[in-house]
Amino acid sequence: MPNAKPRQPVPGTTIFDGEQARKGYALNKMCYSFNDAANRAAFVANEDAYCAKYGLNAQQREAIRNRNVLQLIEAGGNAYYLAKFAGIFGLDMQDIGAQQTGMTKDEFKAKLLAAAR
Amino acid sequence: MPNAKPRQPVPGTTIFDGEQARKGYALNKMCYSFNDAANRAAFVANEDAYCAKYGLNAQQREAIRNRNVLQLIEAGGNAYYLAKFAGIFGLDMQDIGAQQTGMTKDEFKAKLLAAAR
Amino acid sequence: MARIVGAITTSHVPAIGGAIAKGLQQDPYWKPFFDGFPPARDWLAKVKPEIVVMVYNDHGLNFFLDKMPTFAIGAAGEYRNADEGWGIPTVKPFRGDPELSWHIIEKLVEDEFDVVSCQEMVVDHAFTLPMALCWPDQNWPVRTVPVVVNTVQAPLPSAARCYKLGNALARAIASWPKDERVVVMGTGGLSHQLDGERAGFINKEFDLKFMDSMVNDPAWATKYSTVELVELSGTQGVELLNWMVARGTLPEKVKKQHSNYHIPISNTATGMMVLEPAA
Amino acid sequence: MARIVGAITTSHVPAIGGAIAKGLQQDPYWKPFFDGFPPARDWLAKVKPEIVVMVYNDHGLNFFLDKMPTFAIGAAGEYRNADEGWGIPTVKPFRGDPELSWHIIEKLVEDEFDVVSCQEMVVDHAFTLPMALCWPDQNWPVRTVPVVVNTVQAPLPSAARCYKLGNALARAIASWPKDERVVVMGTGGLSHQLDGERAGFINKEFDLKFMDSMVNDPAWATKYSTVELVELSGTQGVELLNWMVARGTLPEKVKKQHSNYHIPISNTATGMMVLEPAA
Ligand SMILES: [Fe+3]
Ligand SMILES: [Fe+3]
Repeated sequence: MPNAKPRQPVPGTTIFDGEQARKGYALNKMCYSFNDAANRAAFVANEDAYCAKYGLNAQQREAIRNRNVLQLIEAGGNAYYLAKFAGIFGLDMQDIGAQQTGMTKDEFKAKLLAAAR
Repeated sequence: MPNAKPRQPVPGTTIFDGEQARKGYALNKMCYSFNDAANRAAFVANEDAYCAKYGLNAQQREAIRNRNVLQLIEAGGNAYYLAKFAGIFGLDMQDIGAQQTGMTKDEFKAKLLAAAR
Repeated sequence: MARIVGAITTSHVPAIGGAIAKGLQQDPYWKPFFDGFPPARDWLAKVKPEIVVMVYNDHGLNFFLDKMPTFAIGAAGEYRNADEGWGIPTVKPFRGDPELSWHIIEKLVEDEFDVVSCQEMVVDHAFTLPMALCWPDQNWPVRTVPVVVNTVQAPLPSAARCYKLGNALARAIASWPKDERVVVMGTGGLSHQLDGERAGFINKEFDLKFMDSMVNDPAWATKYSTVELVELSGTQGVELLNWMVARGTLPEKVKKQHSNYHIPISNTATGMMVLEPAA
Repeated sequence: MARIVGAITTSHVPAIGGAIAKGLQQDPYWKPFFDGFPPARDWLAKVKPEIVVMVYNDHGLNFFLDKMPTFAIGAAGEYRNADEGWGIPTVKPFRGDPELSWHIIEKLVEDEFDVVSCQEMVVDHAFTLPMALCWPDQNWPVRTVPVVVNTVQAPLPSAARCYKLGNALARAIASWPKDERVVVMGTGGLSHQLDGERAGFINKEFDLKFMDSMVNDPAWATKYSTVELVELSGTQGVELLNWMVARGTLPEKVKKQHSNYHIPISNTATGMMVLEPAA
């Protein structure tokens, strides 16, 4: 029974596999475009038009509107591409971590420090 | 003596290896752009400007000017990309073959037919 | 369990596209080539594949030398043809099968094939012409999975590696849980050379031996290095690596349903074969 | 004959670039991390490499999901850094060594590694930061060969395959006729996870065991699948695959010249090691 393995066996974790990659292609392609400063500016100038240009679906559009990382992952986003979206708002990885875990940034930092013990 | 093997052991043949690929990168990149009809038109409209945009060296520029396939190969061109350059002038593979072998097209066709015997 | 019902191998010369567009199938120059295909179509009508795994080489349409894969697998929902620079008429898009593509990619990587996954891909004449030869109405009745092999930029994968890729593809397809029929196509060759003073090189003796090996001694060509294959079959004849992959998807014993060989179309010795697993 | 004089493995968190730009090396938050590098610089001053083979993963700068390689090798004359989306200051271009790159590509393909050759390539923080940590004046005294490993899009190459790639790289480098000294770097990890409810996951016990295995049991991590490695080290901790490649370029017996481990920088447990072939 090789298919008895769950596709996503790690709790709290979405491994970015083919299924996620298919779901998130448009979203990740948009985020990939944010490597270029001119594209980041175009997004900021007209978010709706920019999302429409990349053909985001309603779920992706909503997750982008909410700047909500868990929703973005649910919609197929990949952490490495999403990081470029977060960069537009000057969010660092600890802001992102706090948001996803429902902590304050200080709580999240404390959690990281605790791992050192 | 692993390096005693000649790099190009087949007579009358330039295998497109790393050395050729390095030599011909700009030339092949230009030819790759000819996949797009607008780029073919831009080349026809101003050949000098188009070659300059892709940074062709003097040898490559001269070979393009001469529409000379052996010179283009010598300058690092790859057959698959050069075919797109030949397409601009409506040349088919038998025209190309005749040019490279110093035959008329009819002689070249006769040579191909002879291989069937 | 998906099942490979057979393989079709064929040459893929761009000029064939022009001949199809102009309706030259019965023209004396073209007839000996096109006449190879009605038996393949009869066979396809009998085996009714749902899926074609298309093994071919890109000719500088989807890949350039900035990122040149050894092996690439398409994983898109649709594949479009595009202008390759000569104004060959483009054809209708091809349906993909992303689920099967990803299954194949997963199995190949597990099997230590270091493939490139392509979620977006345009396909050139090496993909479209064999489809048009098999289904002349161009209403493609199958879903497709493109498998692209580097025959453009040395170092090329060896014939042995290509044959093993075929073996691994067969394992991947056999483990696909859907009960579907798969035809593998391998396109390109046979002997021809477009470039250099040796342009126009054709080697009938080698081609016939190679086609015979497809039936009777499938690993025969693996004894040659890719440089030796260029010497024997020409700089573009080495596209026969795609045939090696397709042949590798079949068991050692096969039954030849049909074959055809004709010299020349354009600068090329054309060959085609229809092979089935032996019962 | 070229000779691998050792390997440096290190984490490559983007925030390090910001800290360098702001001169925070002595800041209490950053000091425990930056203090790992002076011994590596002393070692480099002693072994004087002419070449760095940089094994890393691209974070969506040079590669996108349209053409996602398992393994890619740079073959350019120069590699430039570029804006990754966050305004990390870019650094001076890096010199390539196309002759050595092509030699490596040829040997790897001969060894049945199906690599992508890249004649044009931008390099991201996973390449630039380790260089900046080793040569803070950013006057790069070496030529470079980038080796890119997919840690982004499953299926990832297994730890076993990555280790074997390292072995094959070592054979390729050993057969390079020039008498040059090569340092292999492997960047990324150690345990961290940026995404999901498990964001902030760190596994000190695993990291220390993994660093120990680099010295005493180099194939240890090959017993884990990539999904198990994600479970043990986080979705980005799996970047330790790059360490496996680097370690695979060294003989079984090595001497540890130096190591450092610190939690956390940004969300990451950072590790670094300097390893030499045992005499
Ligand atoms: Fe071809
Ligand atoms: Fe990273």
